[in-house]
Amino acid sequence: MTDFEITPQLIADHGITDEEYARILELTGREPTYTELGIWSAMWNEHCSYKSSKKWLKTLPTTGKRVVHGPGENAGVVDIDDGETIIFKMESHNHPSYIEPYQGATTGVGGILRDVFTMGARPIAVMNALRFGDPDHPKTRHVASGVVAGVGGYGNSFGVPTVGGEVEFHPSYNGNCLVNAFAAGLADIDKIFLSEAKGVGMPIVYLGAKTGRDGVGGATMASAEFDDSIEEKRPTVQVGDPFTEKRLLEATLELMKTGAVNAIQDMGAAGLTCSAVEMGAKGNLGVHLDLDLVPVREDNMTAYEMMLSESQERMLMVLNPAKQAEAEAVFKKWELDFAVVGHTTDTLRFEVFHKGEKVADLPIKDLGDEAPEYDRPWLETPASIRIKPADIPVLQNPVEALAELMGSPNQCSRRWVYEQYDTLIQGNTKQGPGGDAGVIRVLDETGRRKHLPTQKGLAFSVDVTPRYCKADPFEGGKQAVAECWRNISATGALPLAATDNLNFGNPERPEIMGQFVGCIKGIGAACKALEFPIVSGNVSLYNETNGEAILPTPAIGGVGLLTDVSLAMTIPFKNRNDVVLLVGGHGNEMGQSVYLQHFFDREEGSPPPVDLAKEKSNGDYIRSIILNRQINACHDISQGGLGLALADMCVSSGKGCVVDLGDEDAHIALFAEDQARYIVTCHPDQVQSVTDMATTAGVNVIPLGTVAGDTLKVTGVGTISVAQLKNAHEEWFPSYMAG
Amino acid sequence: MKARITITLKAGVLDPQGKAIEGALDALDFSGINKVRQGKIIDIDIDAAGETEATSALTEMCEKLLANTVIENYAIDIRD
Amino acid sequence: MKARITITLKAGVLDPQGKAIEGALDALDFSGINKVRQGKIIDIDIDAAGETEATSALTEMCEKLLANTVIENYAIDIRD
Amino acid sequence: MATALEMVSGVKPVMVWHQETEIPDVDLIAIPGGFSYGDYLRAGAIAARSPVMSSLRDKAAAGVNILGVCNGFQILTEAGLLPGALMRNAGLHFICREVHLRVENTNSYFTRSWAKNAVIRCPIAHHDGNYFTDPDTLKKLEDQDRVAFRYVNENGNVNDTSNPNGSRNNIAGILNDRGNILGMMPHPENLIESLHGGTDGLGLFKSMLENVA
Ligand SMILES: Nc1ncnc2c1ncn2[C@@H]1O[C@H](COP(=O)(O)OP(=O)(O)O)[C@@H](O)[C@H]1O
Ligand SMILES: [Mg+2]
Repeated sequence: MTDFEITPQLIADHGITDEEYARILELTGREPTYTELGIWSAMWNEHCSYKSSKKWLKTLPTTGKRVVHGPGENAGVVDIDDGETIIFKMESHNHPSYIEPYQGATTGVGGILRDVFTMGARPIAVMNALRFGDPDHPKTRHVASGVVAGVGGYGNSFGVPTVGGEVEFHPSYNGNCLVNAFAAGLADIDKIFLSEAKGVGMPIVYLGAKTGRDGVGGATMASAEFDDSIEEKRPTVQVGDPFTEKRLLEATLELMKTGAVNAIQDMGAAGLTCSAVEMGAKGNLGVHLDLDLVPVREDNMTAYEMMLSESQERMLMVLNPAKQAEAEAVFKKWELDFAVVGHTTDTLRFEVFHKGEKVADLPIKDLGDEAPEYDRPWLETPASIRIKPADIPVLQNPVEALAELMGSPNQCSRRWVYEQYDTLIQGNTKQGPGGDAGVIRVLDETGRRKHLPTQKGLAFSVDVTPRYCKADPFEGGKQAVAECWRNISATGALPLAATDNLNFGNPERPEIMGQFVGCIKGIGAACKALEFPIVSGNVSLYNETNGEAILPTPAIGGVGLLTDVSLAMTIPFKNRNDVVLLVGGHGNEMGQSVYLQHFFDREEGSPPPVDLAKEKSNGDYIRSIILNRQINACHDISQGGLGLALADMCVSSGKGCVVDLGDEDAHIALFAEDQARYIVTCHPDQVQSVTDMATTAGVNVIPLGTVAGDTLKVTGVGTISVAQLKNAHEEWFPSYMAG
Repeated sequence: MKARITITLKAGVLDPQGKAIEGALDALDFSGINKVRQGKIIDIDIDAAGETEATSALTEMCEKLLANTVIENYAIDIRD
Repeated sequence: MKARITITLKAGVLDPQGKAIEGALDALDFSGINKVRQGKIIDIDIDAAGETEATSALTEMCEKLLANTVIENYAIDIRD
Repeated sequence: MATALEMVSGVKPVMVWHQETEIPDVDLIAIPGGFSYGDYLRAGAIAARSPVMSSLRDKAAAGVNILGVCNGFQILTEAGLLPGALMRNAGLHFICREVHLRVENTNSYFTRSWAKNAVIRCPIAHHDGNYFTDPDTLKKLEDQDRVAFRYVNENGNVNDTSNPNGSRNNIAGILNDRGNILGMMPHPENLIESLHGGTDGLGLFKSMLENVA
């Protein structure tokens, strides 16, 4: 093939700066070939190299007594006792989902599932955190419906239950939707597979689907090297194939049992390049690849295209040669490609051959290790001003206002979304979407019940409040972690560890970089205080259109452990006459509240600060009263405050309640978004012991009233029927989507 | 006026459905099959003053709704 | 040899997809649309001695797999 | 499904690979849910032509009991072992939710443990569950008491709002003429223990066990 001249334009099209290119020249020792330029650009782009974020990511707490593998592997690995681990990660597919919502979302889900089963884990739960533009923006409905269908289309067909997620609308996402997918899988602690290659001369094997031109960088198109048929060569959107992924899962897990796997790595962004370089570099080995052996599905693919293709459902493995026949038979059985495409060497070079020509010969360690790391200038976000409760406008009837809020785009039921997801497949769902956290029973690897006296469960939640992060990145970062931790605690599970998906605008703008730095510091502080280390994650930058950045959106996905899944607590009120208690006291933080935003169109003030010590003691208290079987319903208080939390408990149970706010100002007590709070209910006989325990633990518990009737009644303030709340809650989403 | 819109995947876009059909035909012992691609048709009965008007309305429909032009091509065929 | 198989729903079989498209076009303010039906096409590249052989092989494929004759009709069109 | 069968019967079911050509001698063959072949072309279409199907046909003809749930139901109709077809849901979306069913036929191998017209809860999770058949077949199904389950509201009434997917006559499950094959879209195996929040699905397994015992 004829190589292209490396022009400044071509370099710029690859997103490589002048300084970076100077360094590339030095490391290559000559001018790179076109294919090499592609390889450098893939390894050094933001997505693979984390060049803007690395410095700050290093500050996050990533270790703990249950952490088996933290960041750096395909996914984080956390010990859940009995020789078992939970392996999980979250990843974004924002940009592709805006271009082609259905396929962008499917391939996002597919990619994260692969990250998890590459390590030897069988996926047991997925979640998705979605953010769309203003409901009135002309693209929003189309993007939302395509994304939701795509998330479901892949997960349902693959056969993994969706147990939770988030959906939010805000104008800052008009030109940049967010699609963050989370996946978790189970593996025995002694059967975890890593990407570090071991030994010289080991065969490198290509597994899975064939390679096409999917997602080959925009740079190829811009460099206009098209000859005969532009249509043929055009970079294309990646299309997900869940059926192939399902076979890839089964084949991979079966393969791992044969002892054939020396190292394994899924092909994600910049597929073959990243996976081959990573396996070699980690093992201090060189890699020799022969592209003529790569299974392709299109004619005349160039080396450049093969190295950069992002075709889905593919893996790369270093093989234990003694097991080749056995390994190959497994892949044949599942009707997948299995091709030896190279081997490891002792040269520490990344050598790629195509049609008898050497198309790349690069220092393999430098591709990763020497990637630029920037200390980008950042501007601290100006401090936001706390709004005093006295300055908050009063609503005539704050109780009736609850119906309006329950029916608003961001607070209404997400049923329209999650009913499109299979939440029950695998038969282990204790609680699907709609609770504080999803809860899954843990079965052993054979899919049969462990004959233990109790069955374990895992709880999953994903959270962030971007408005808070914008107003105060540090407190917002803390809050995202705290809310996730709280949601897990509200089911009775012990939060173990978390993954993050940091979605921000352009890091080259100091104010955006300042948001990033502030959020990371907040996340770090909270993770440390709550003993909730970050074990994996993903950074998505440059989420902006026409200079308009998205709200800073660091989504936190967390996992918690329940030693007895039958104790998992739920939101709905259970029995009439149960006593309703407020844990954590009345609040008065109204800055950035849903109340101000929705009723007065004001996104203002400082967000509620997070007192991490209080968060911890209140959460620990909640967990103990759940595990002691002292309470029978629990819901955390987050956006919308006490009022919305009570309304949720009414709507989910169909039962009303009568509560008394004492001397509090009703609109403040109902809508303040102070953190570290929960509502619980218990039998009247349990009130004494619940409050005694609170006193001992130093937790503020206030009896509010009782479960009663068919209305939500706030004594002396107002009443609204549960039916009205329910109708409002269920109405908005389906009618909006129907157009 | 009756029209048929034919929507096909662009060349190079992965077609898992076509692939699966190919595999199934193969398993059923049909031989000599080189390539299968799946697409869809939409038959629309539309009131229009003439062919030109119909075509222009249908083109707009394809662009706005019926085809996903990121990955699909469409063709319009006025039938009577 | 290239062939296109067109699969359409039998008359009398309800077509939820067609109905939905009709509704969506309506919501986009397209007027004069009387009826929408959706179907699919399968493009097959097949080795065959001649048109007759191709048609007979394709007919068998339709009967055995490609169409569900409880609800669908099919038509075979040899293109070159 | 395998876990459910094992839990209820205490016997571990034998798994059969789709490429195999012989199904062993058993009391019951269950074709579970899940997507087969990604449900490309039509739901269940490709699986219905896999090698194992000819043995399944023989077993069906020999009177062995066959249960198809969700994708299993789709496969059985595609294979012609049950009449009709399962089309895309009327609302076009995948639907995962709990519905109510009325048990219509209570003298089959699969349904005999229930009381006539019992109303039960049961989850559904499918994209193509919209049961269609021509008017003659529909009449025959009704006349011969071969509708096993119907979608109803919680009071047991058949109406449009209790029909989640557009199925003719709110049909959720049907029997073949001989009564040894049941196909149903809902998932009773996902409501058989306290973890699932109910045990209404056990009736199916109890019915089948009565016969094994
Ligand atoms: N995209 C989604 N996928 C699945 N479940 C979702 C999704 N969005 C929201 N949910 C579920 O809807 C419920 C309400 O969501 P949210 O208000 O964000 O919960 P919380 O305030 O407890 O974090 C939760 O149970 C959540 O898991
Ligand atoms: Mg919550």
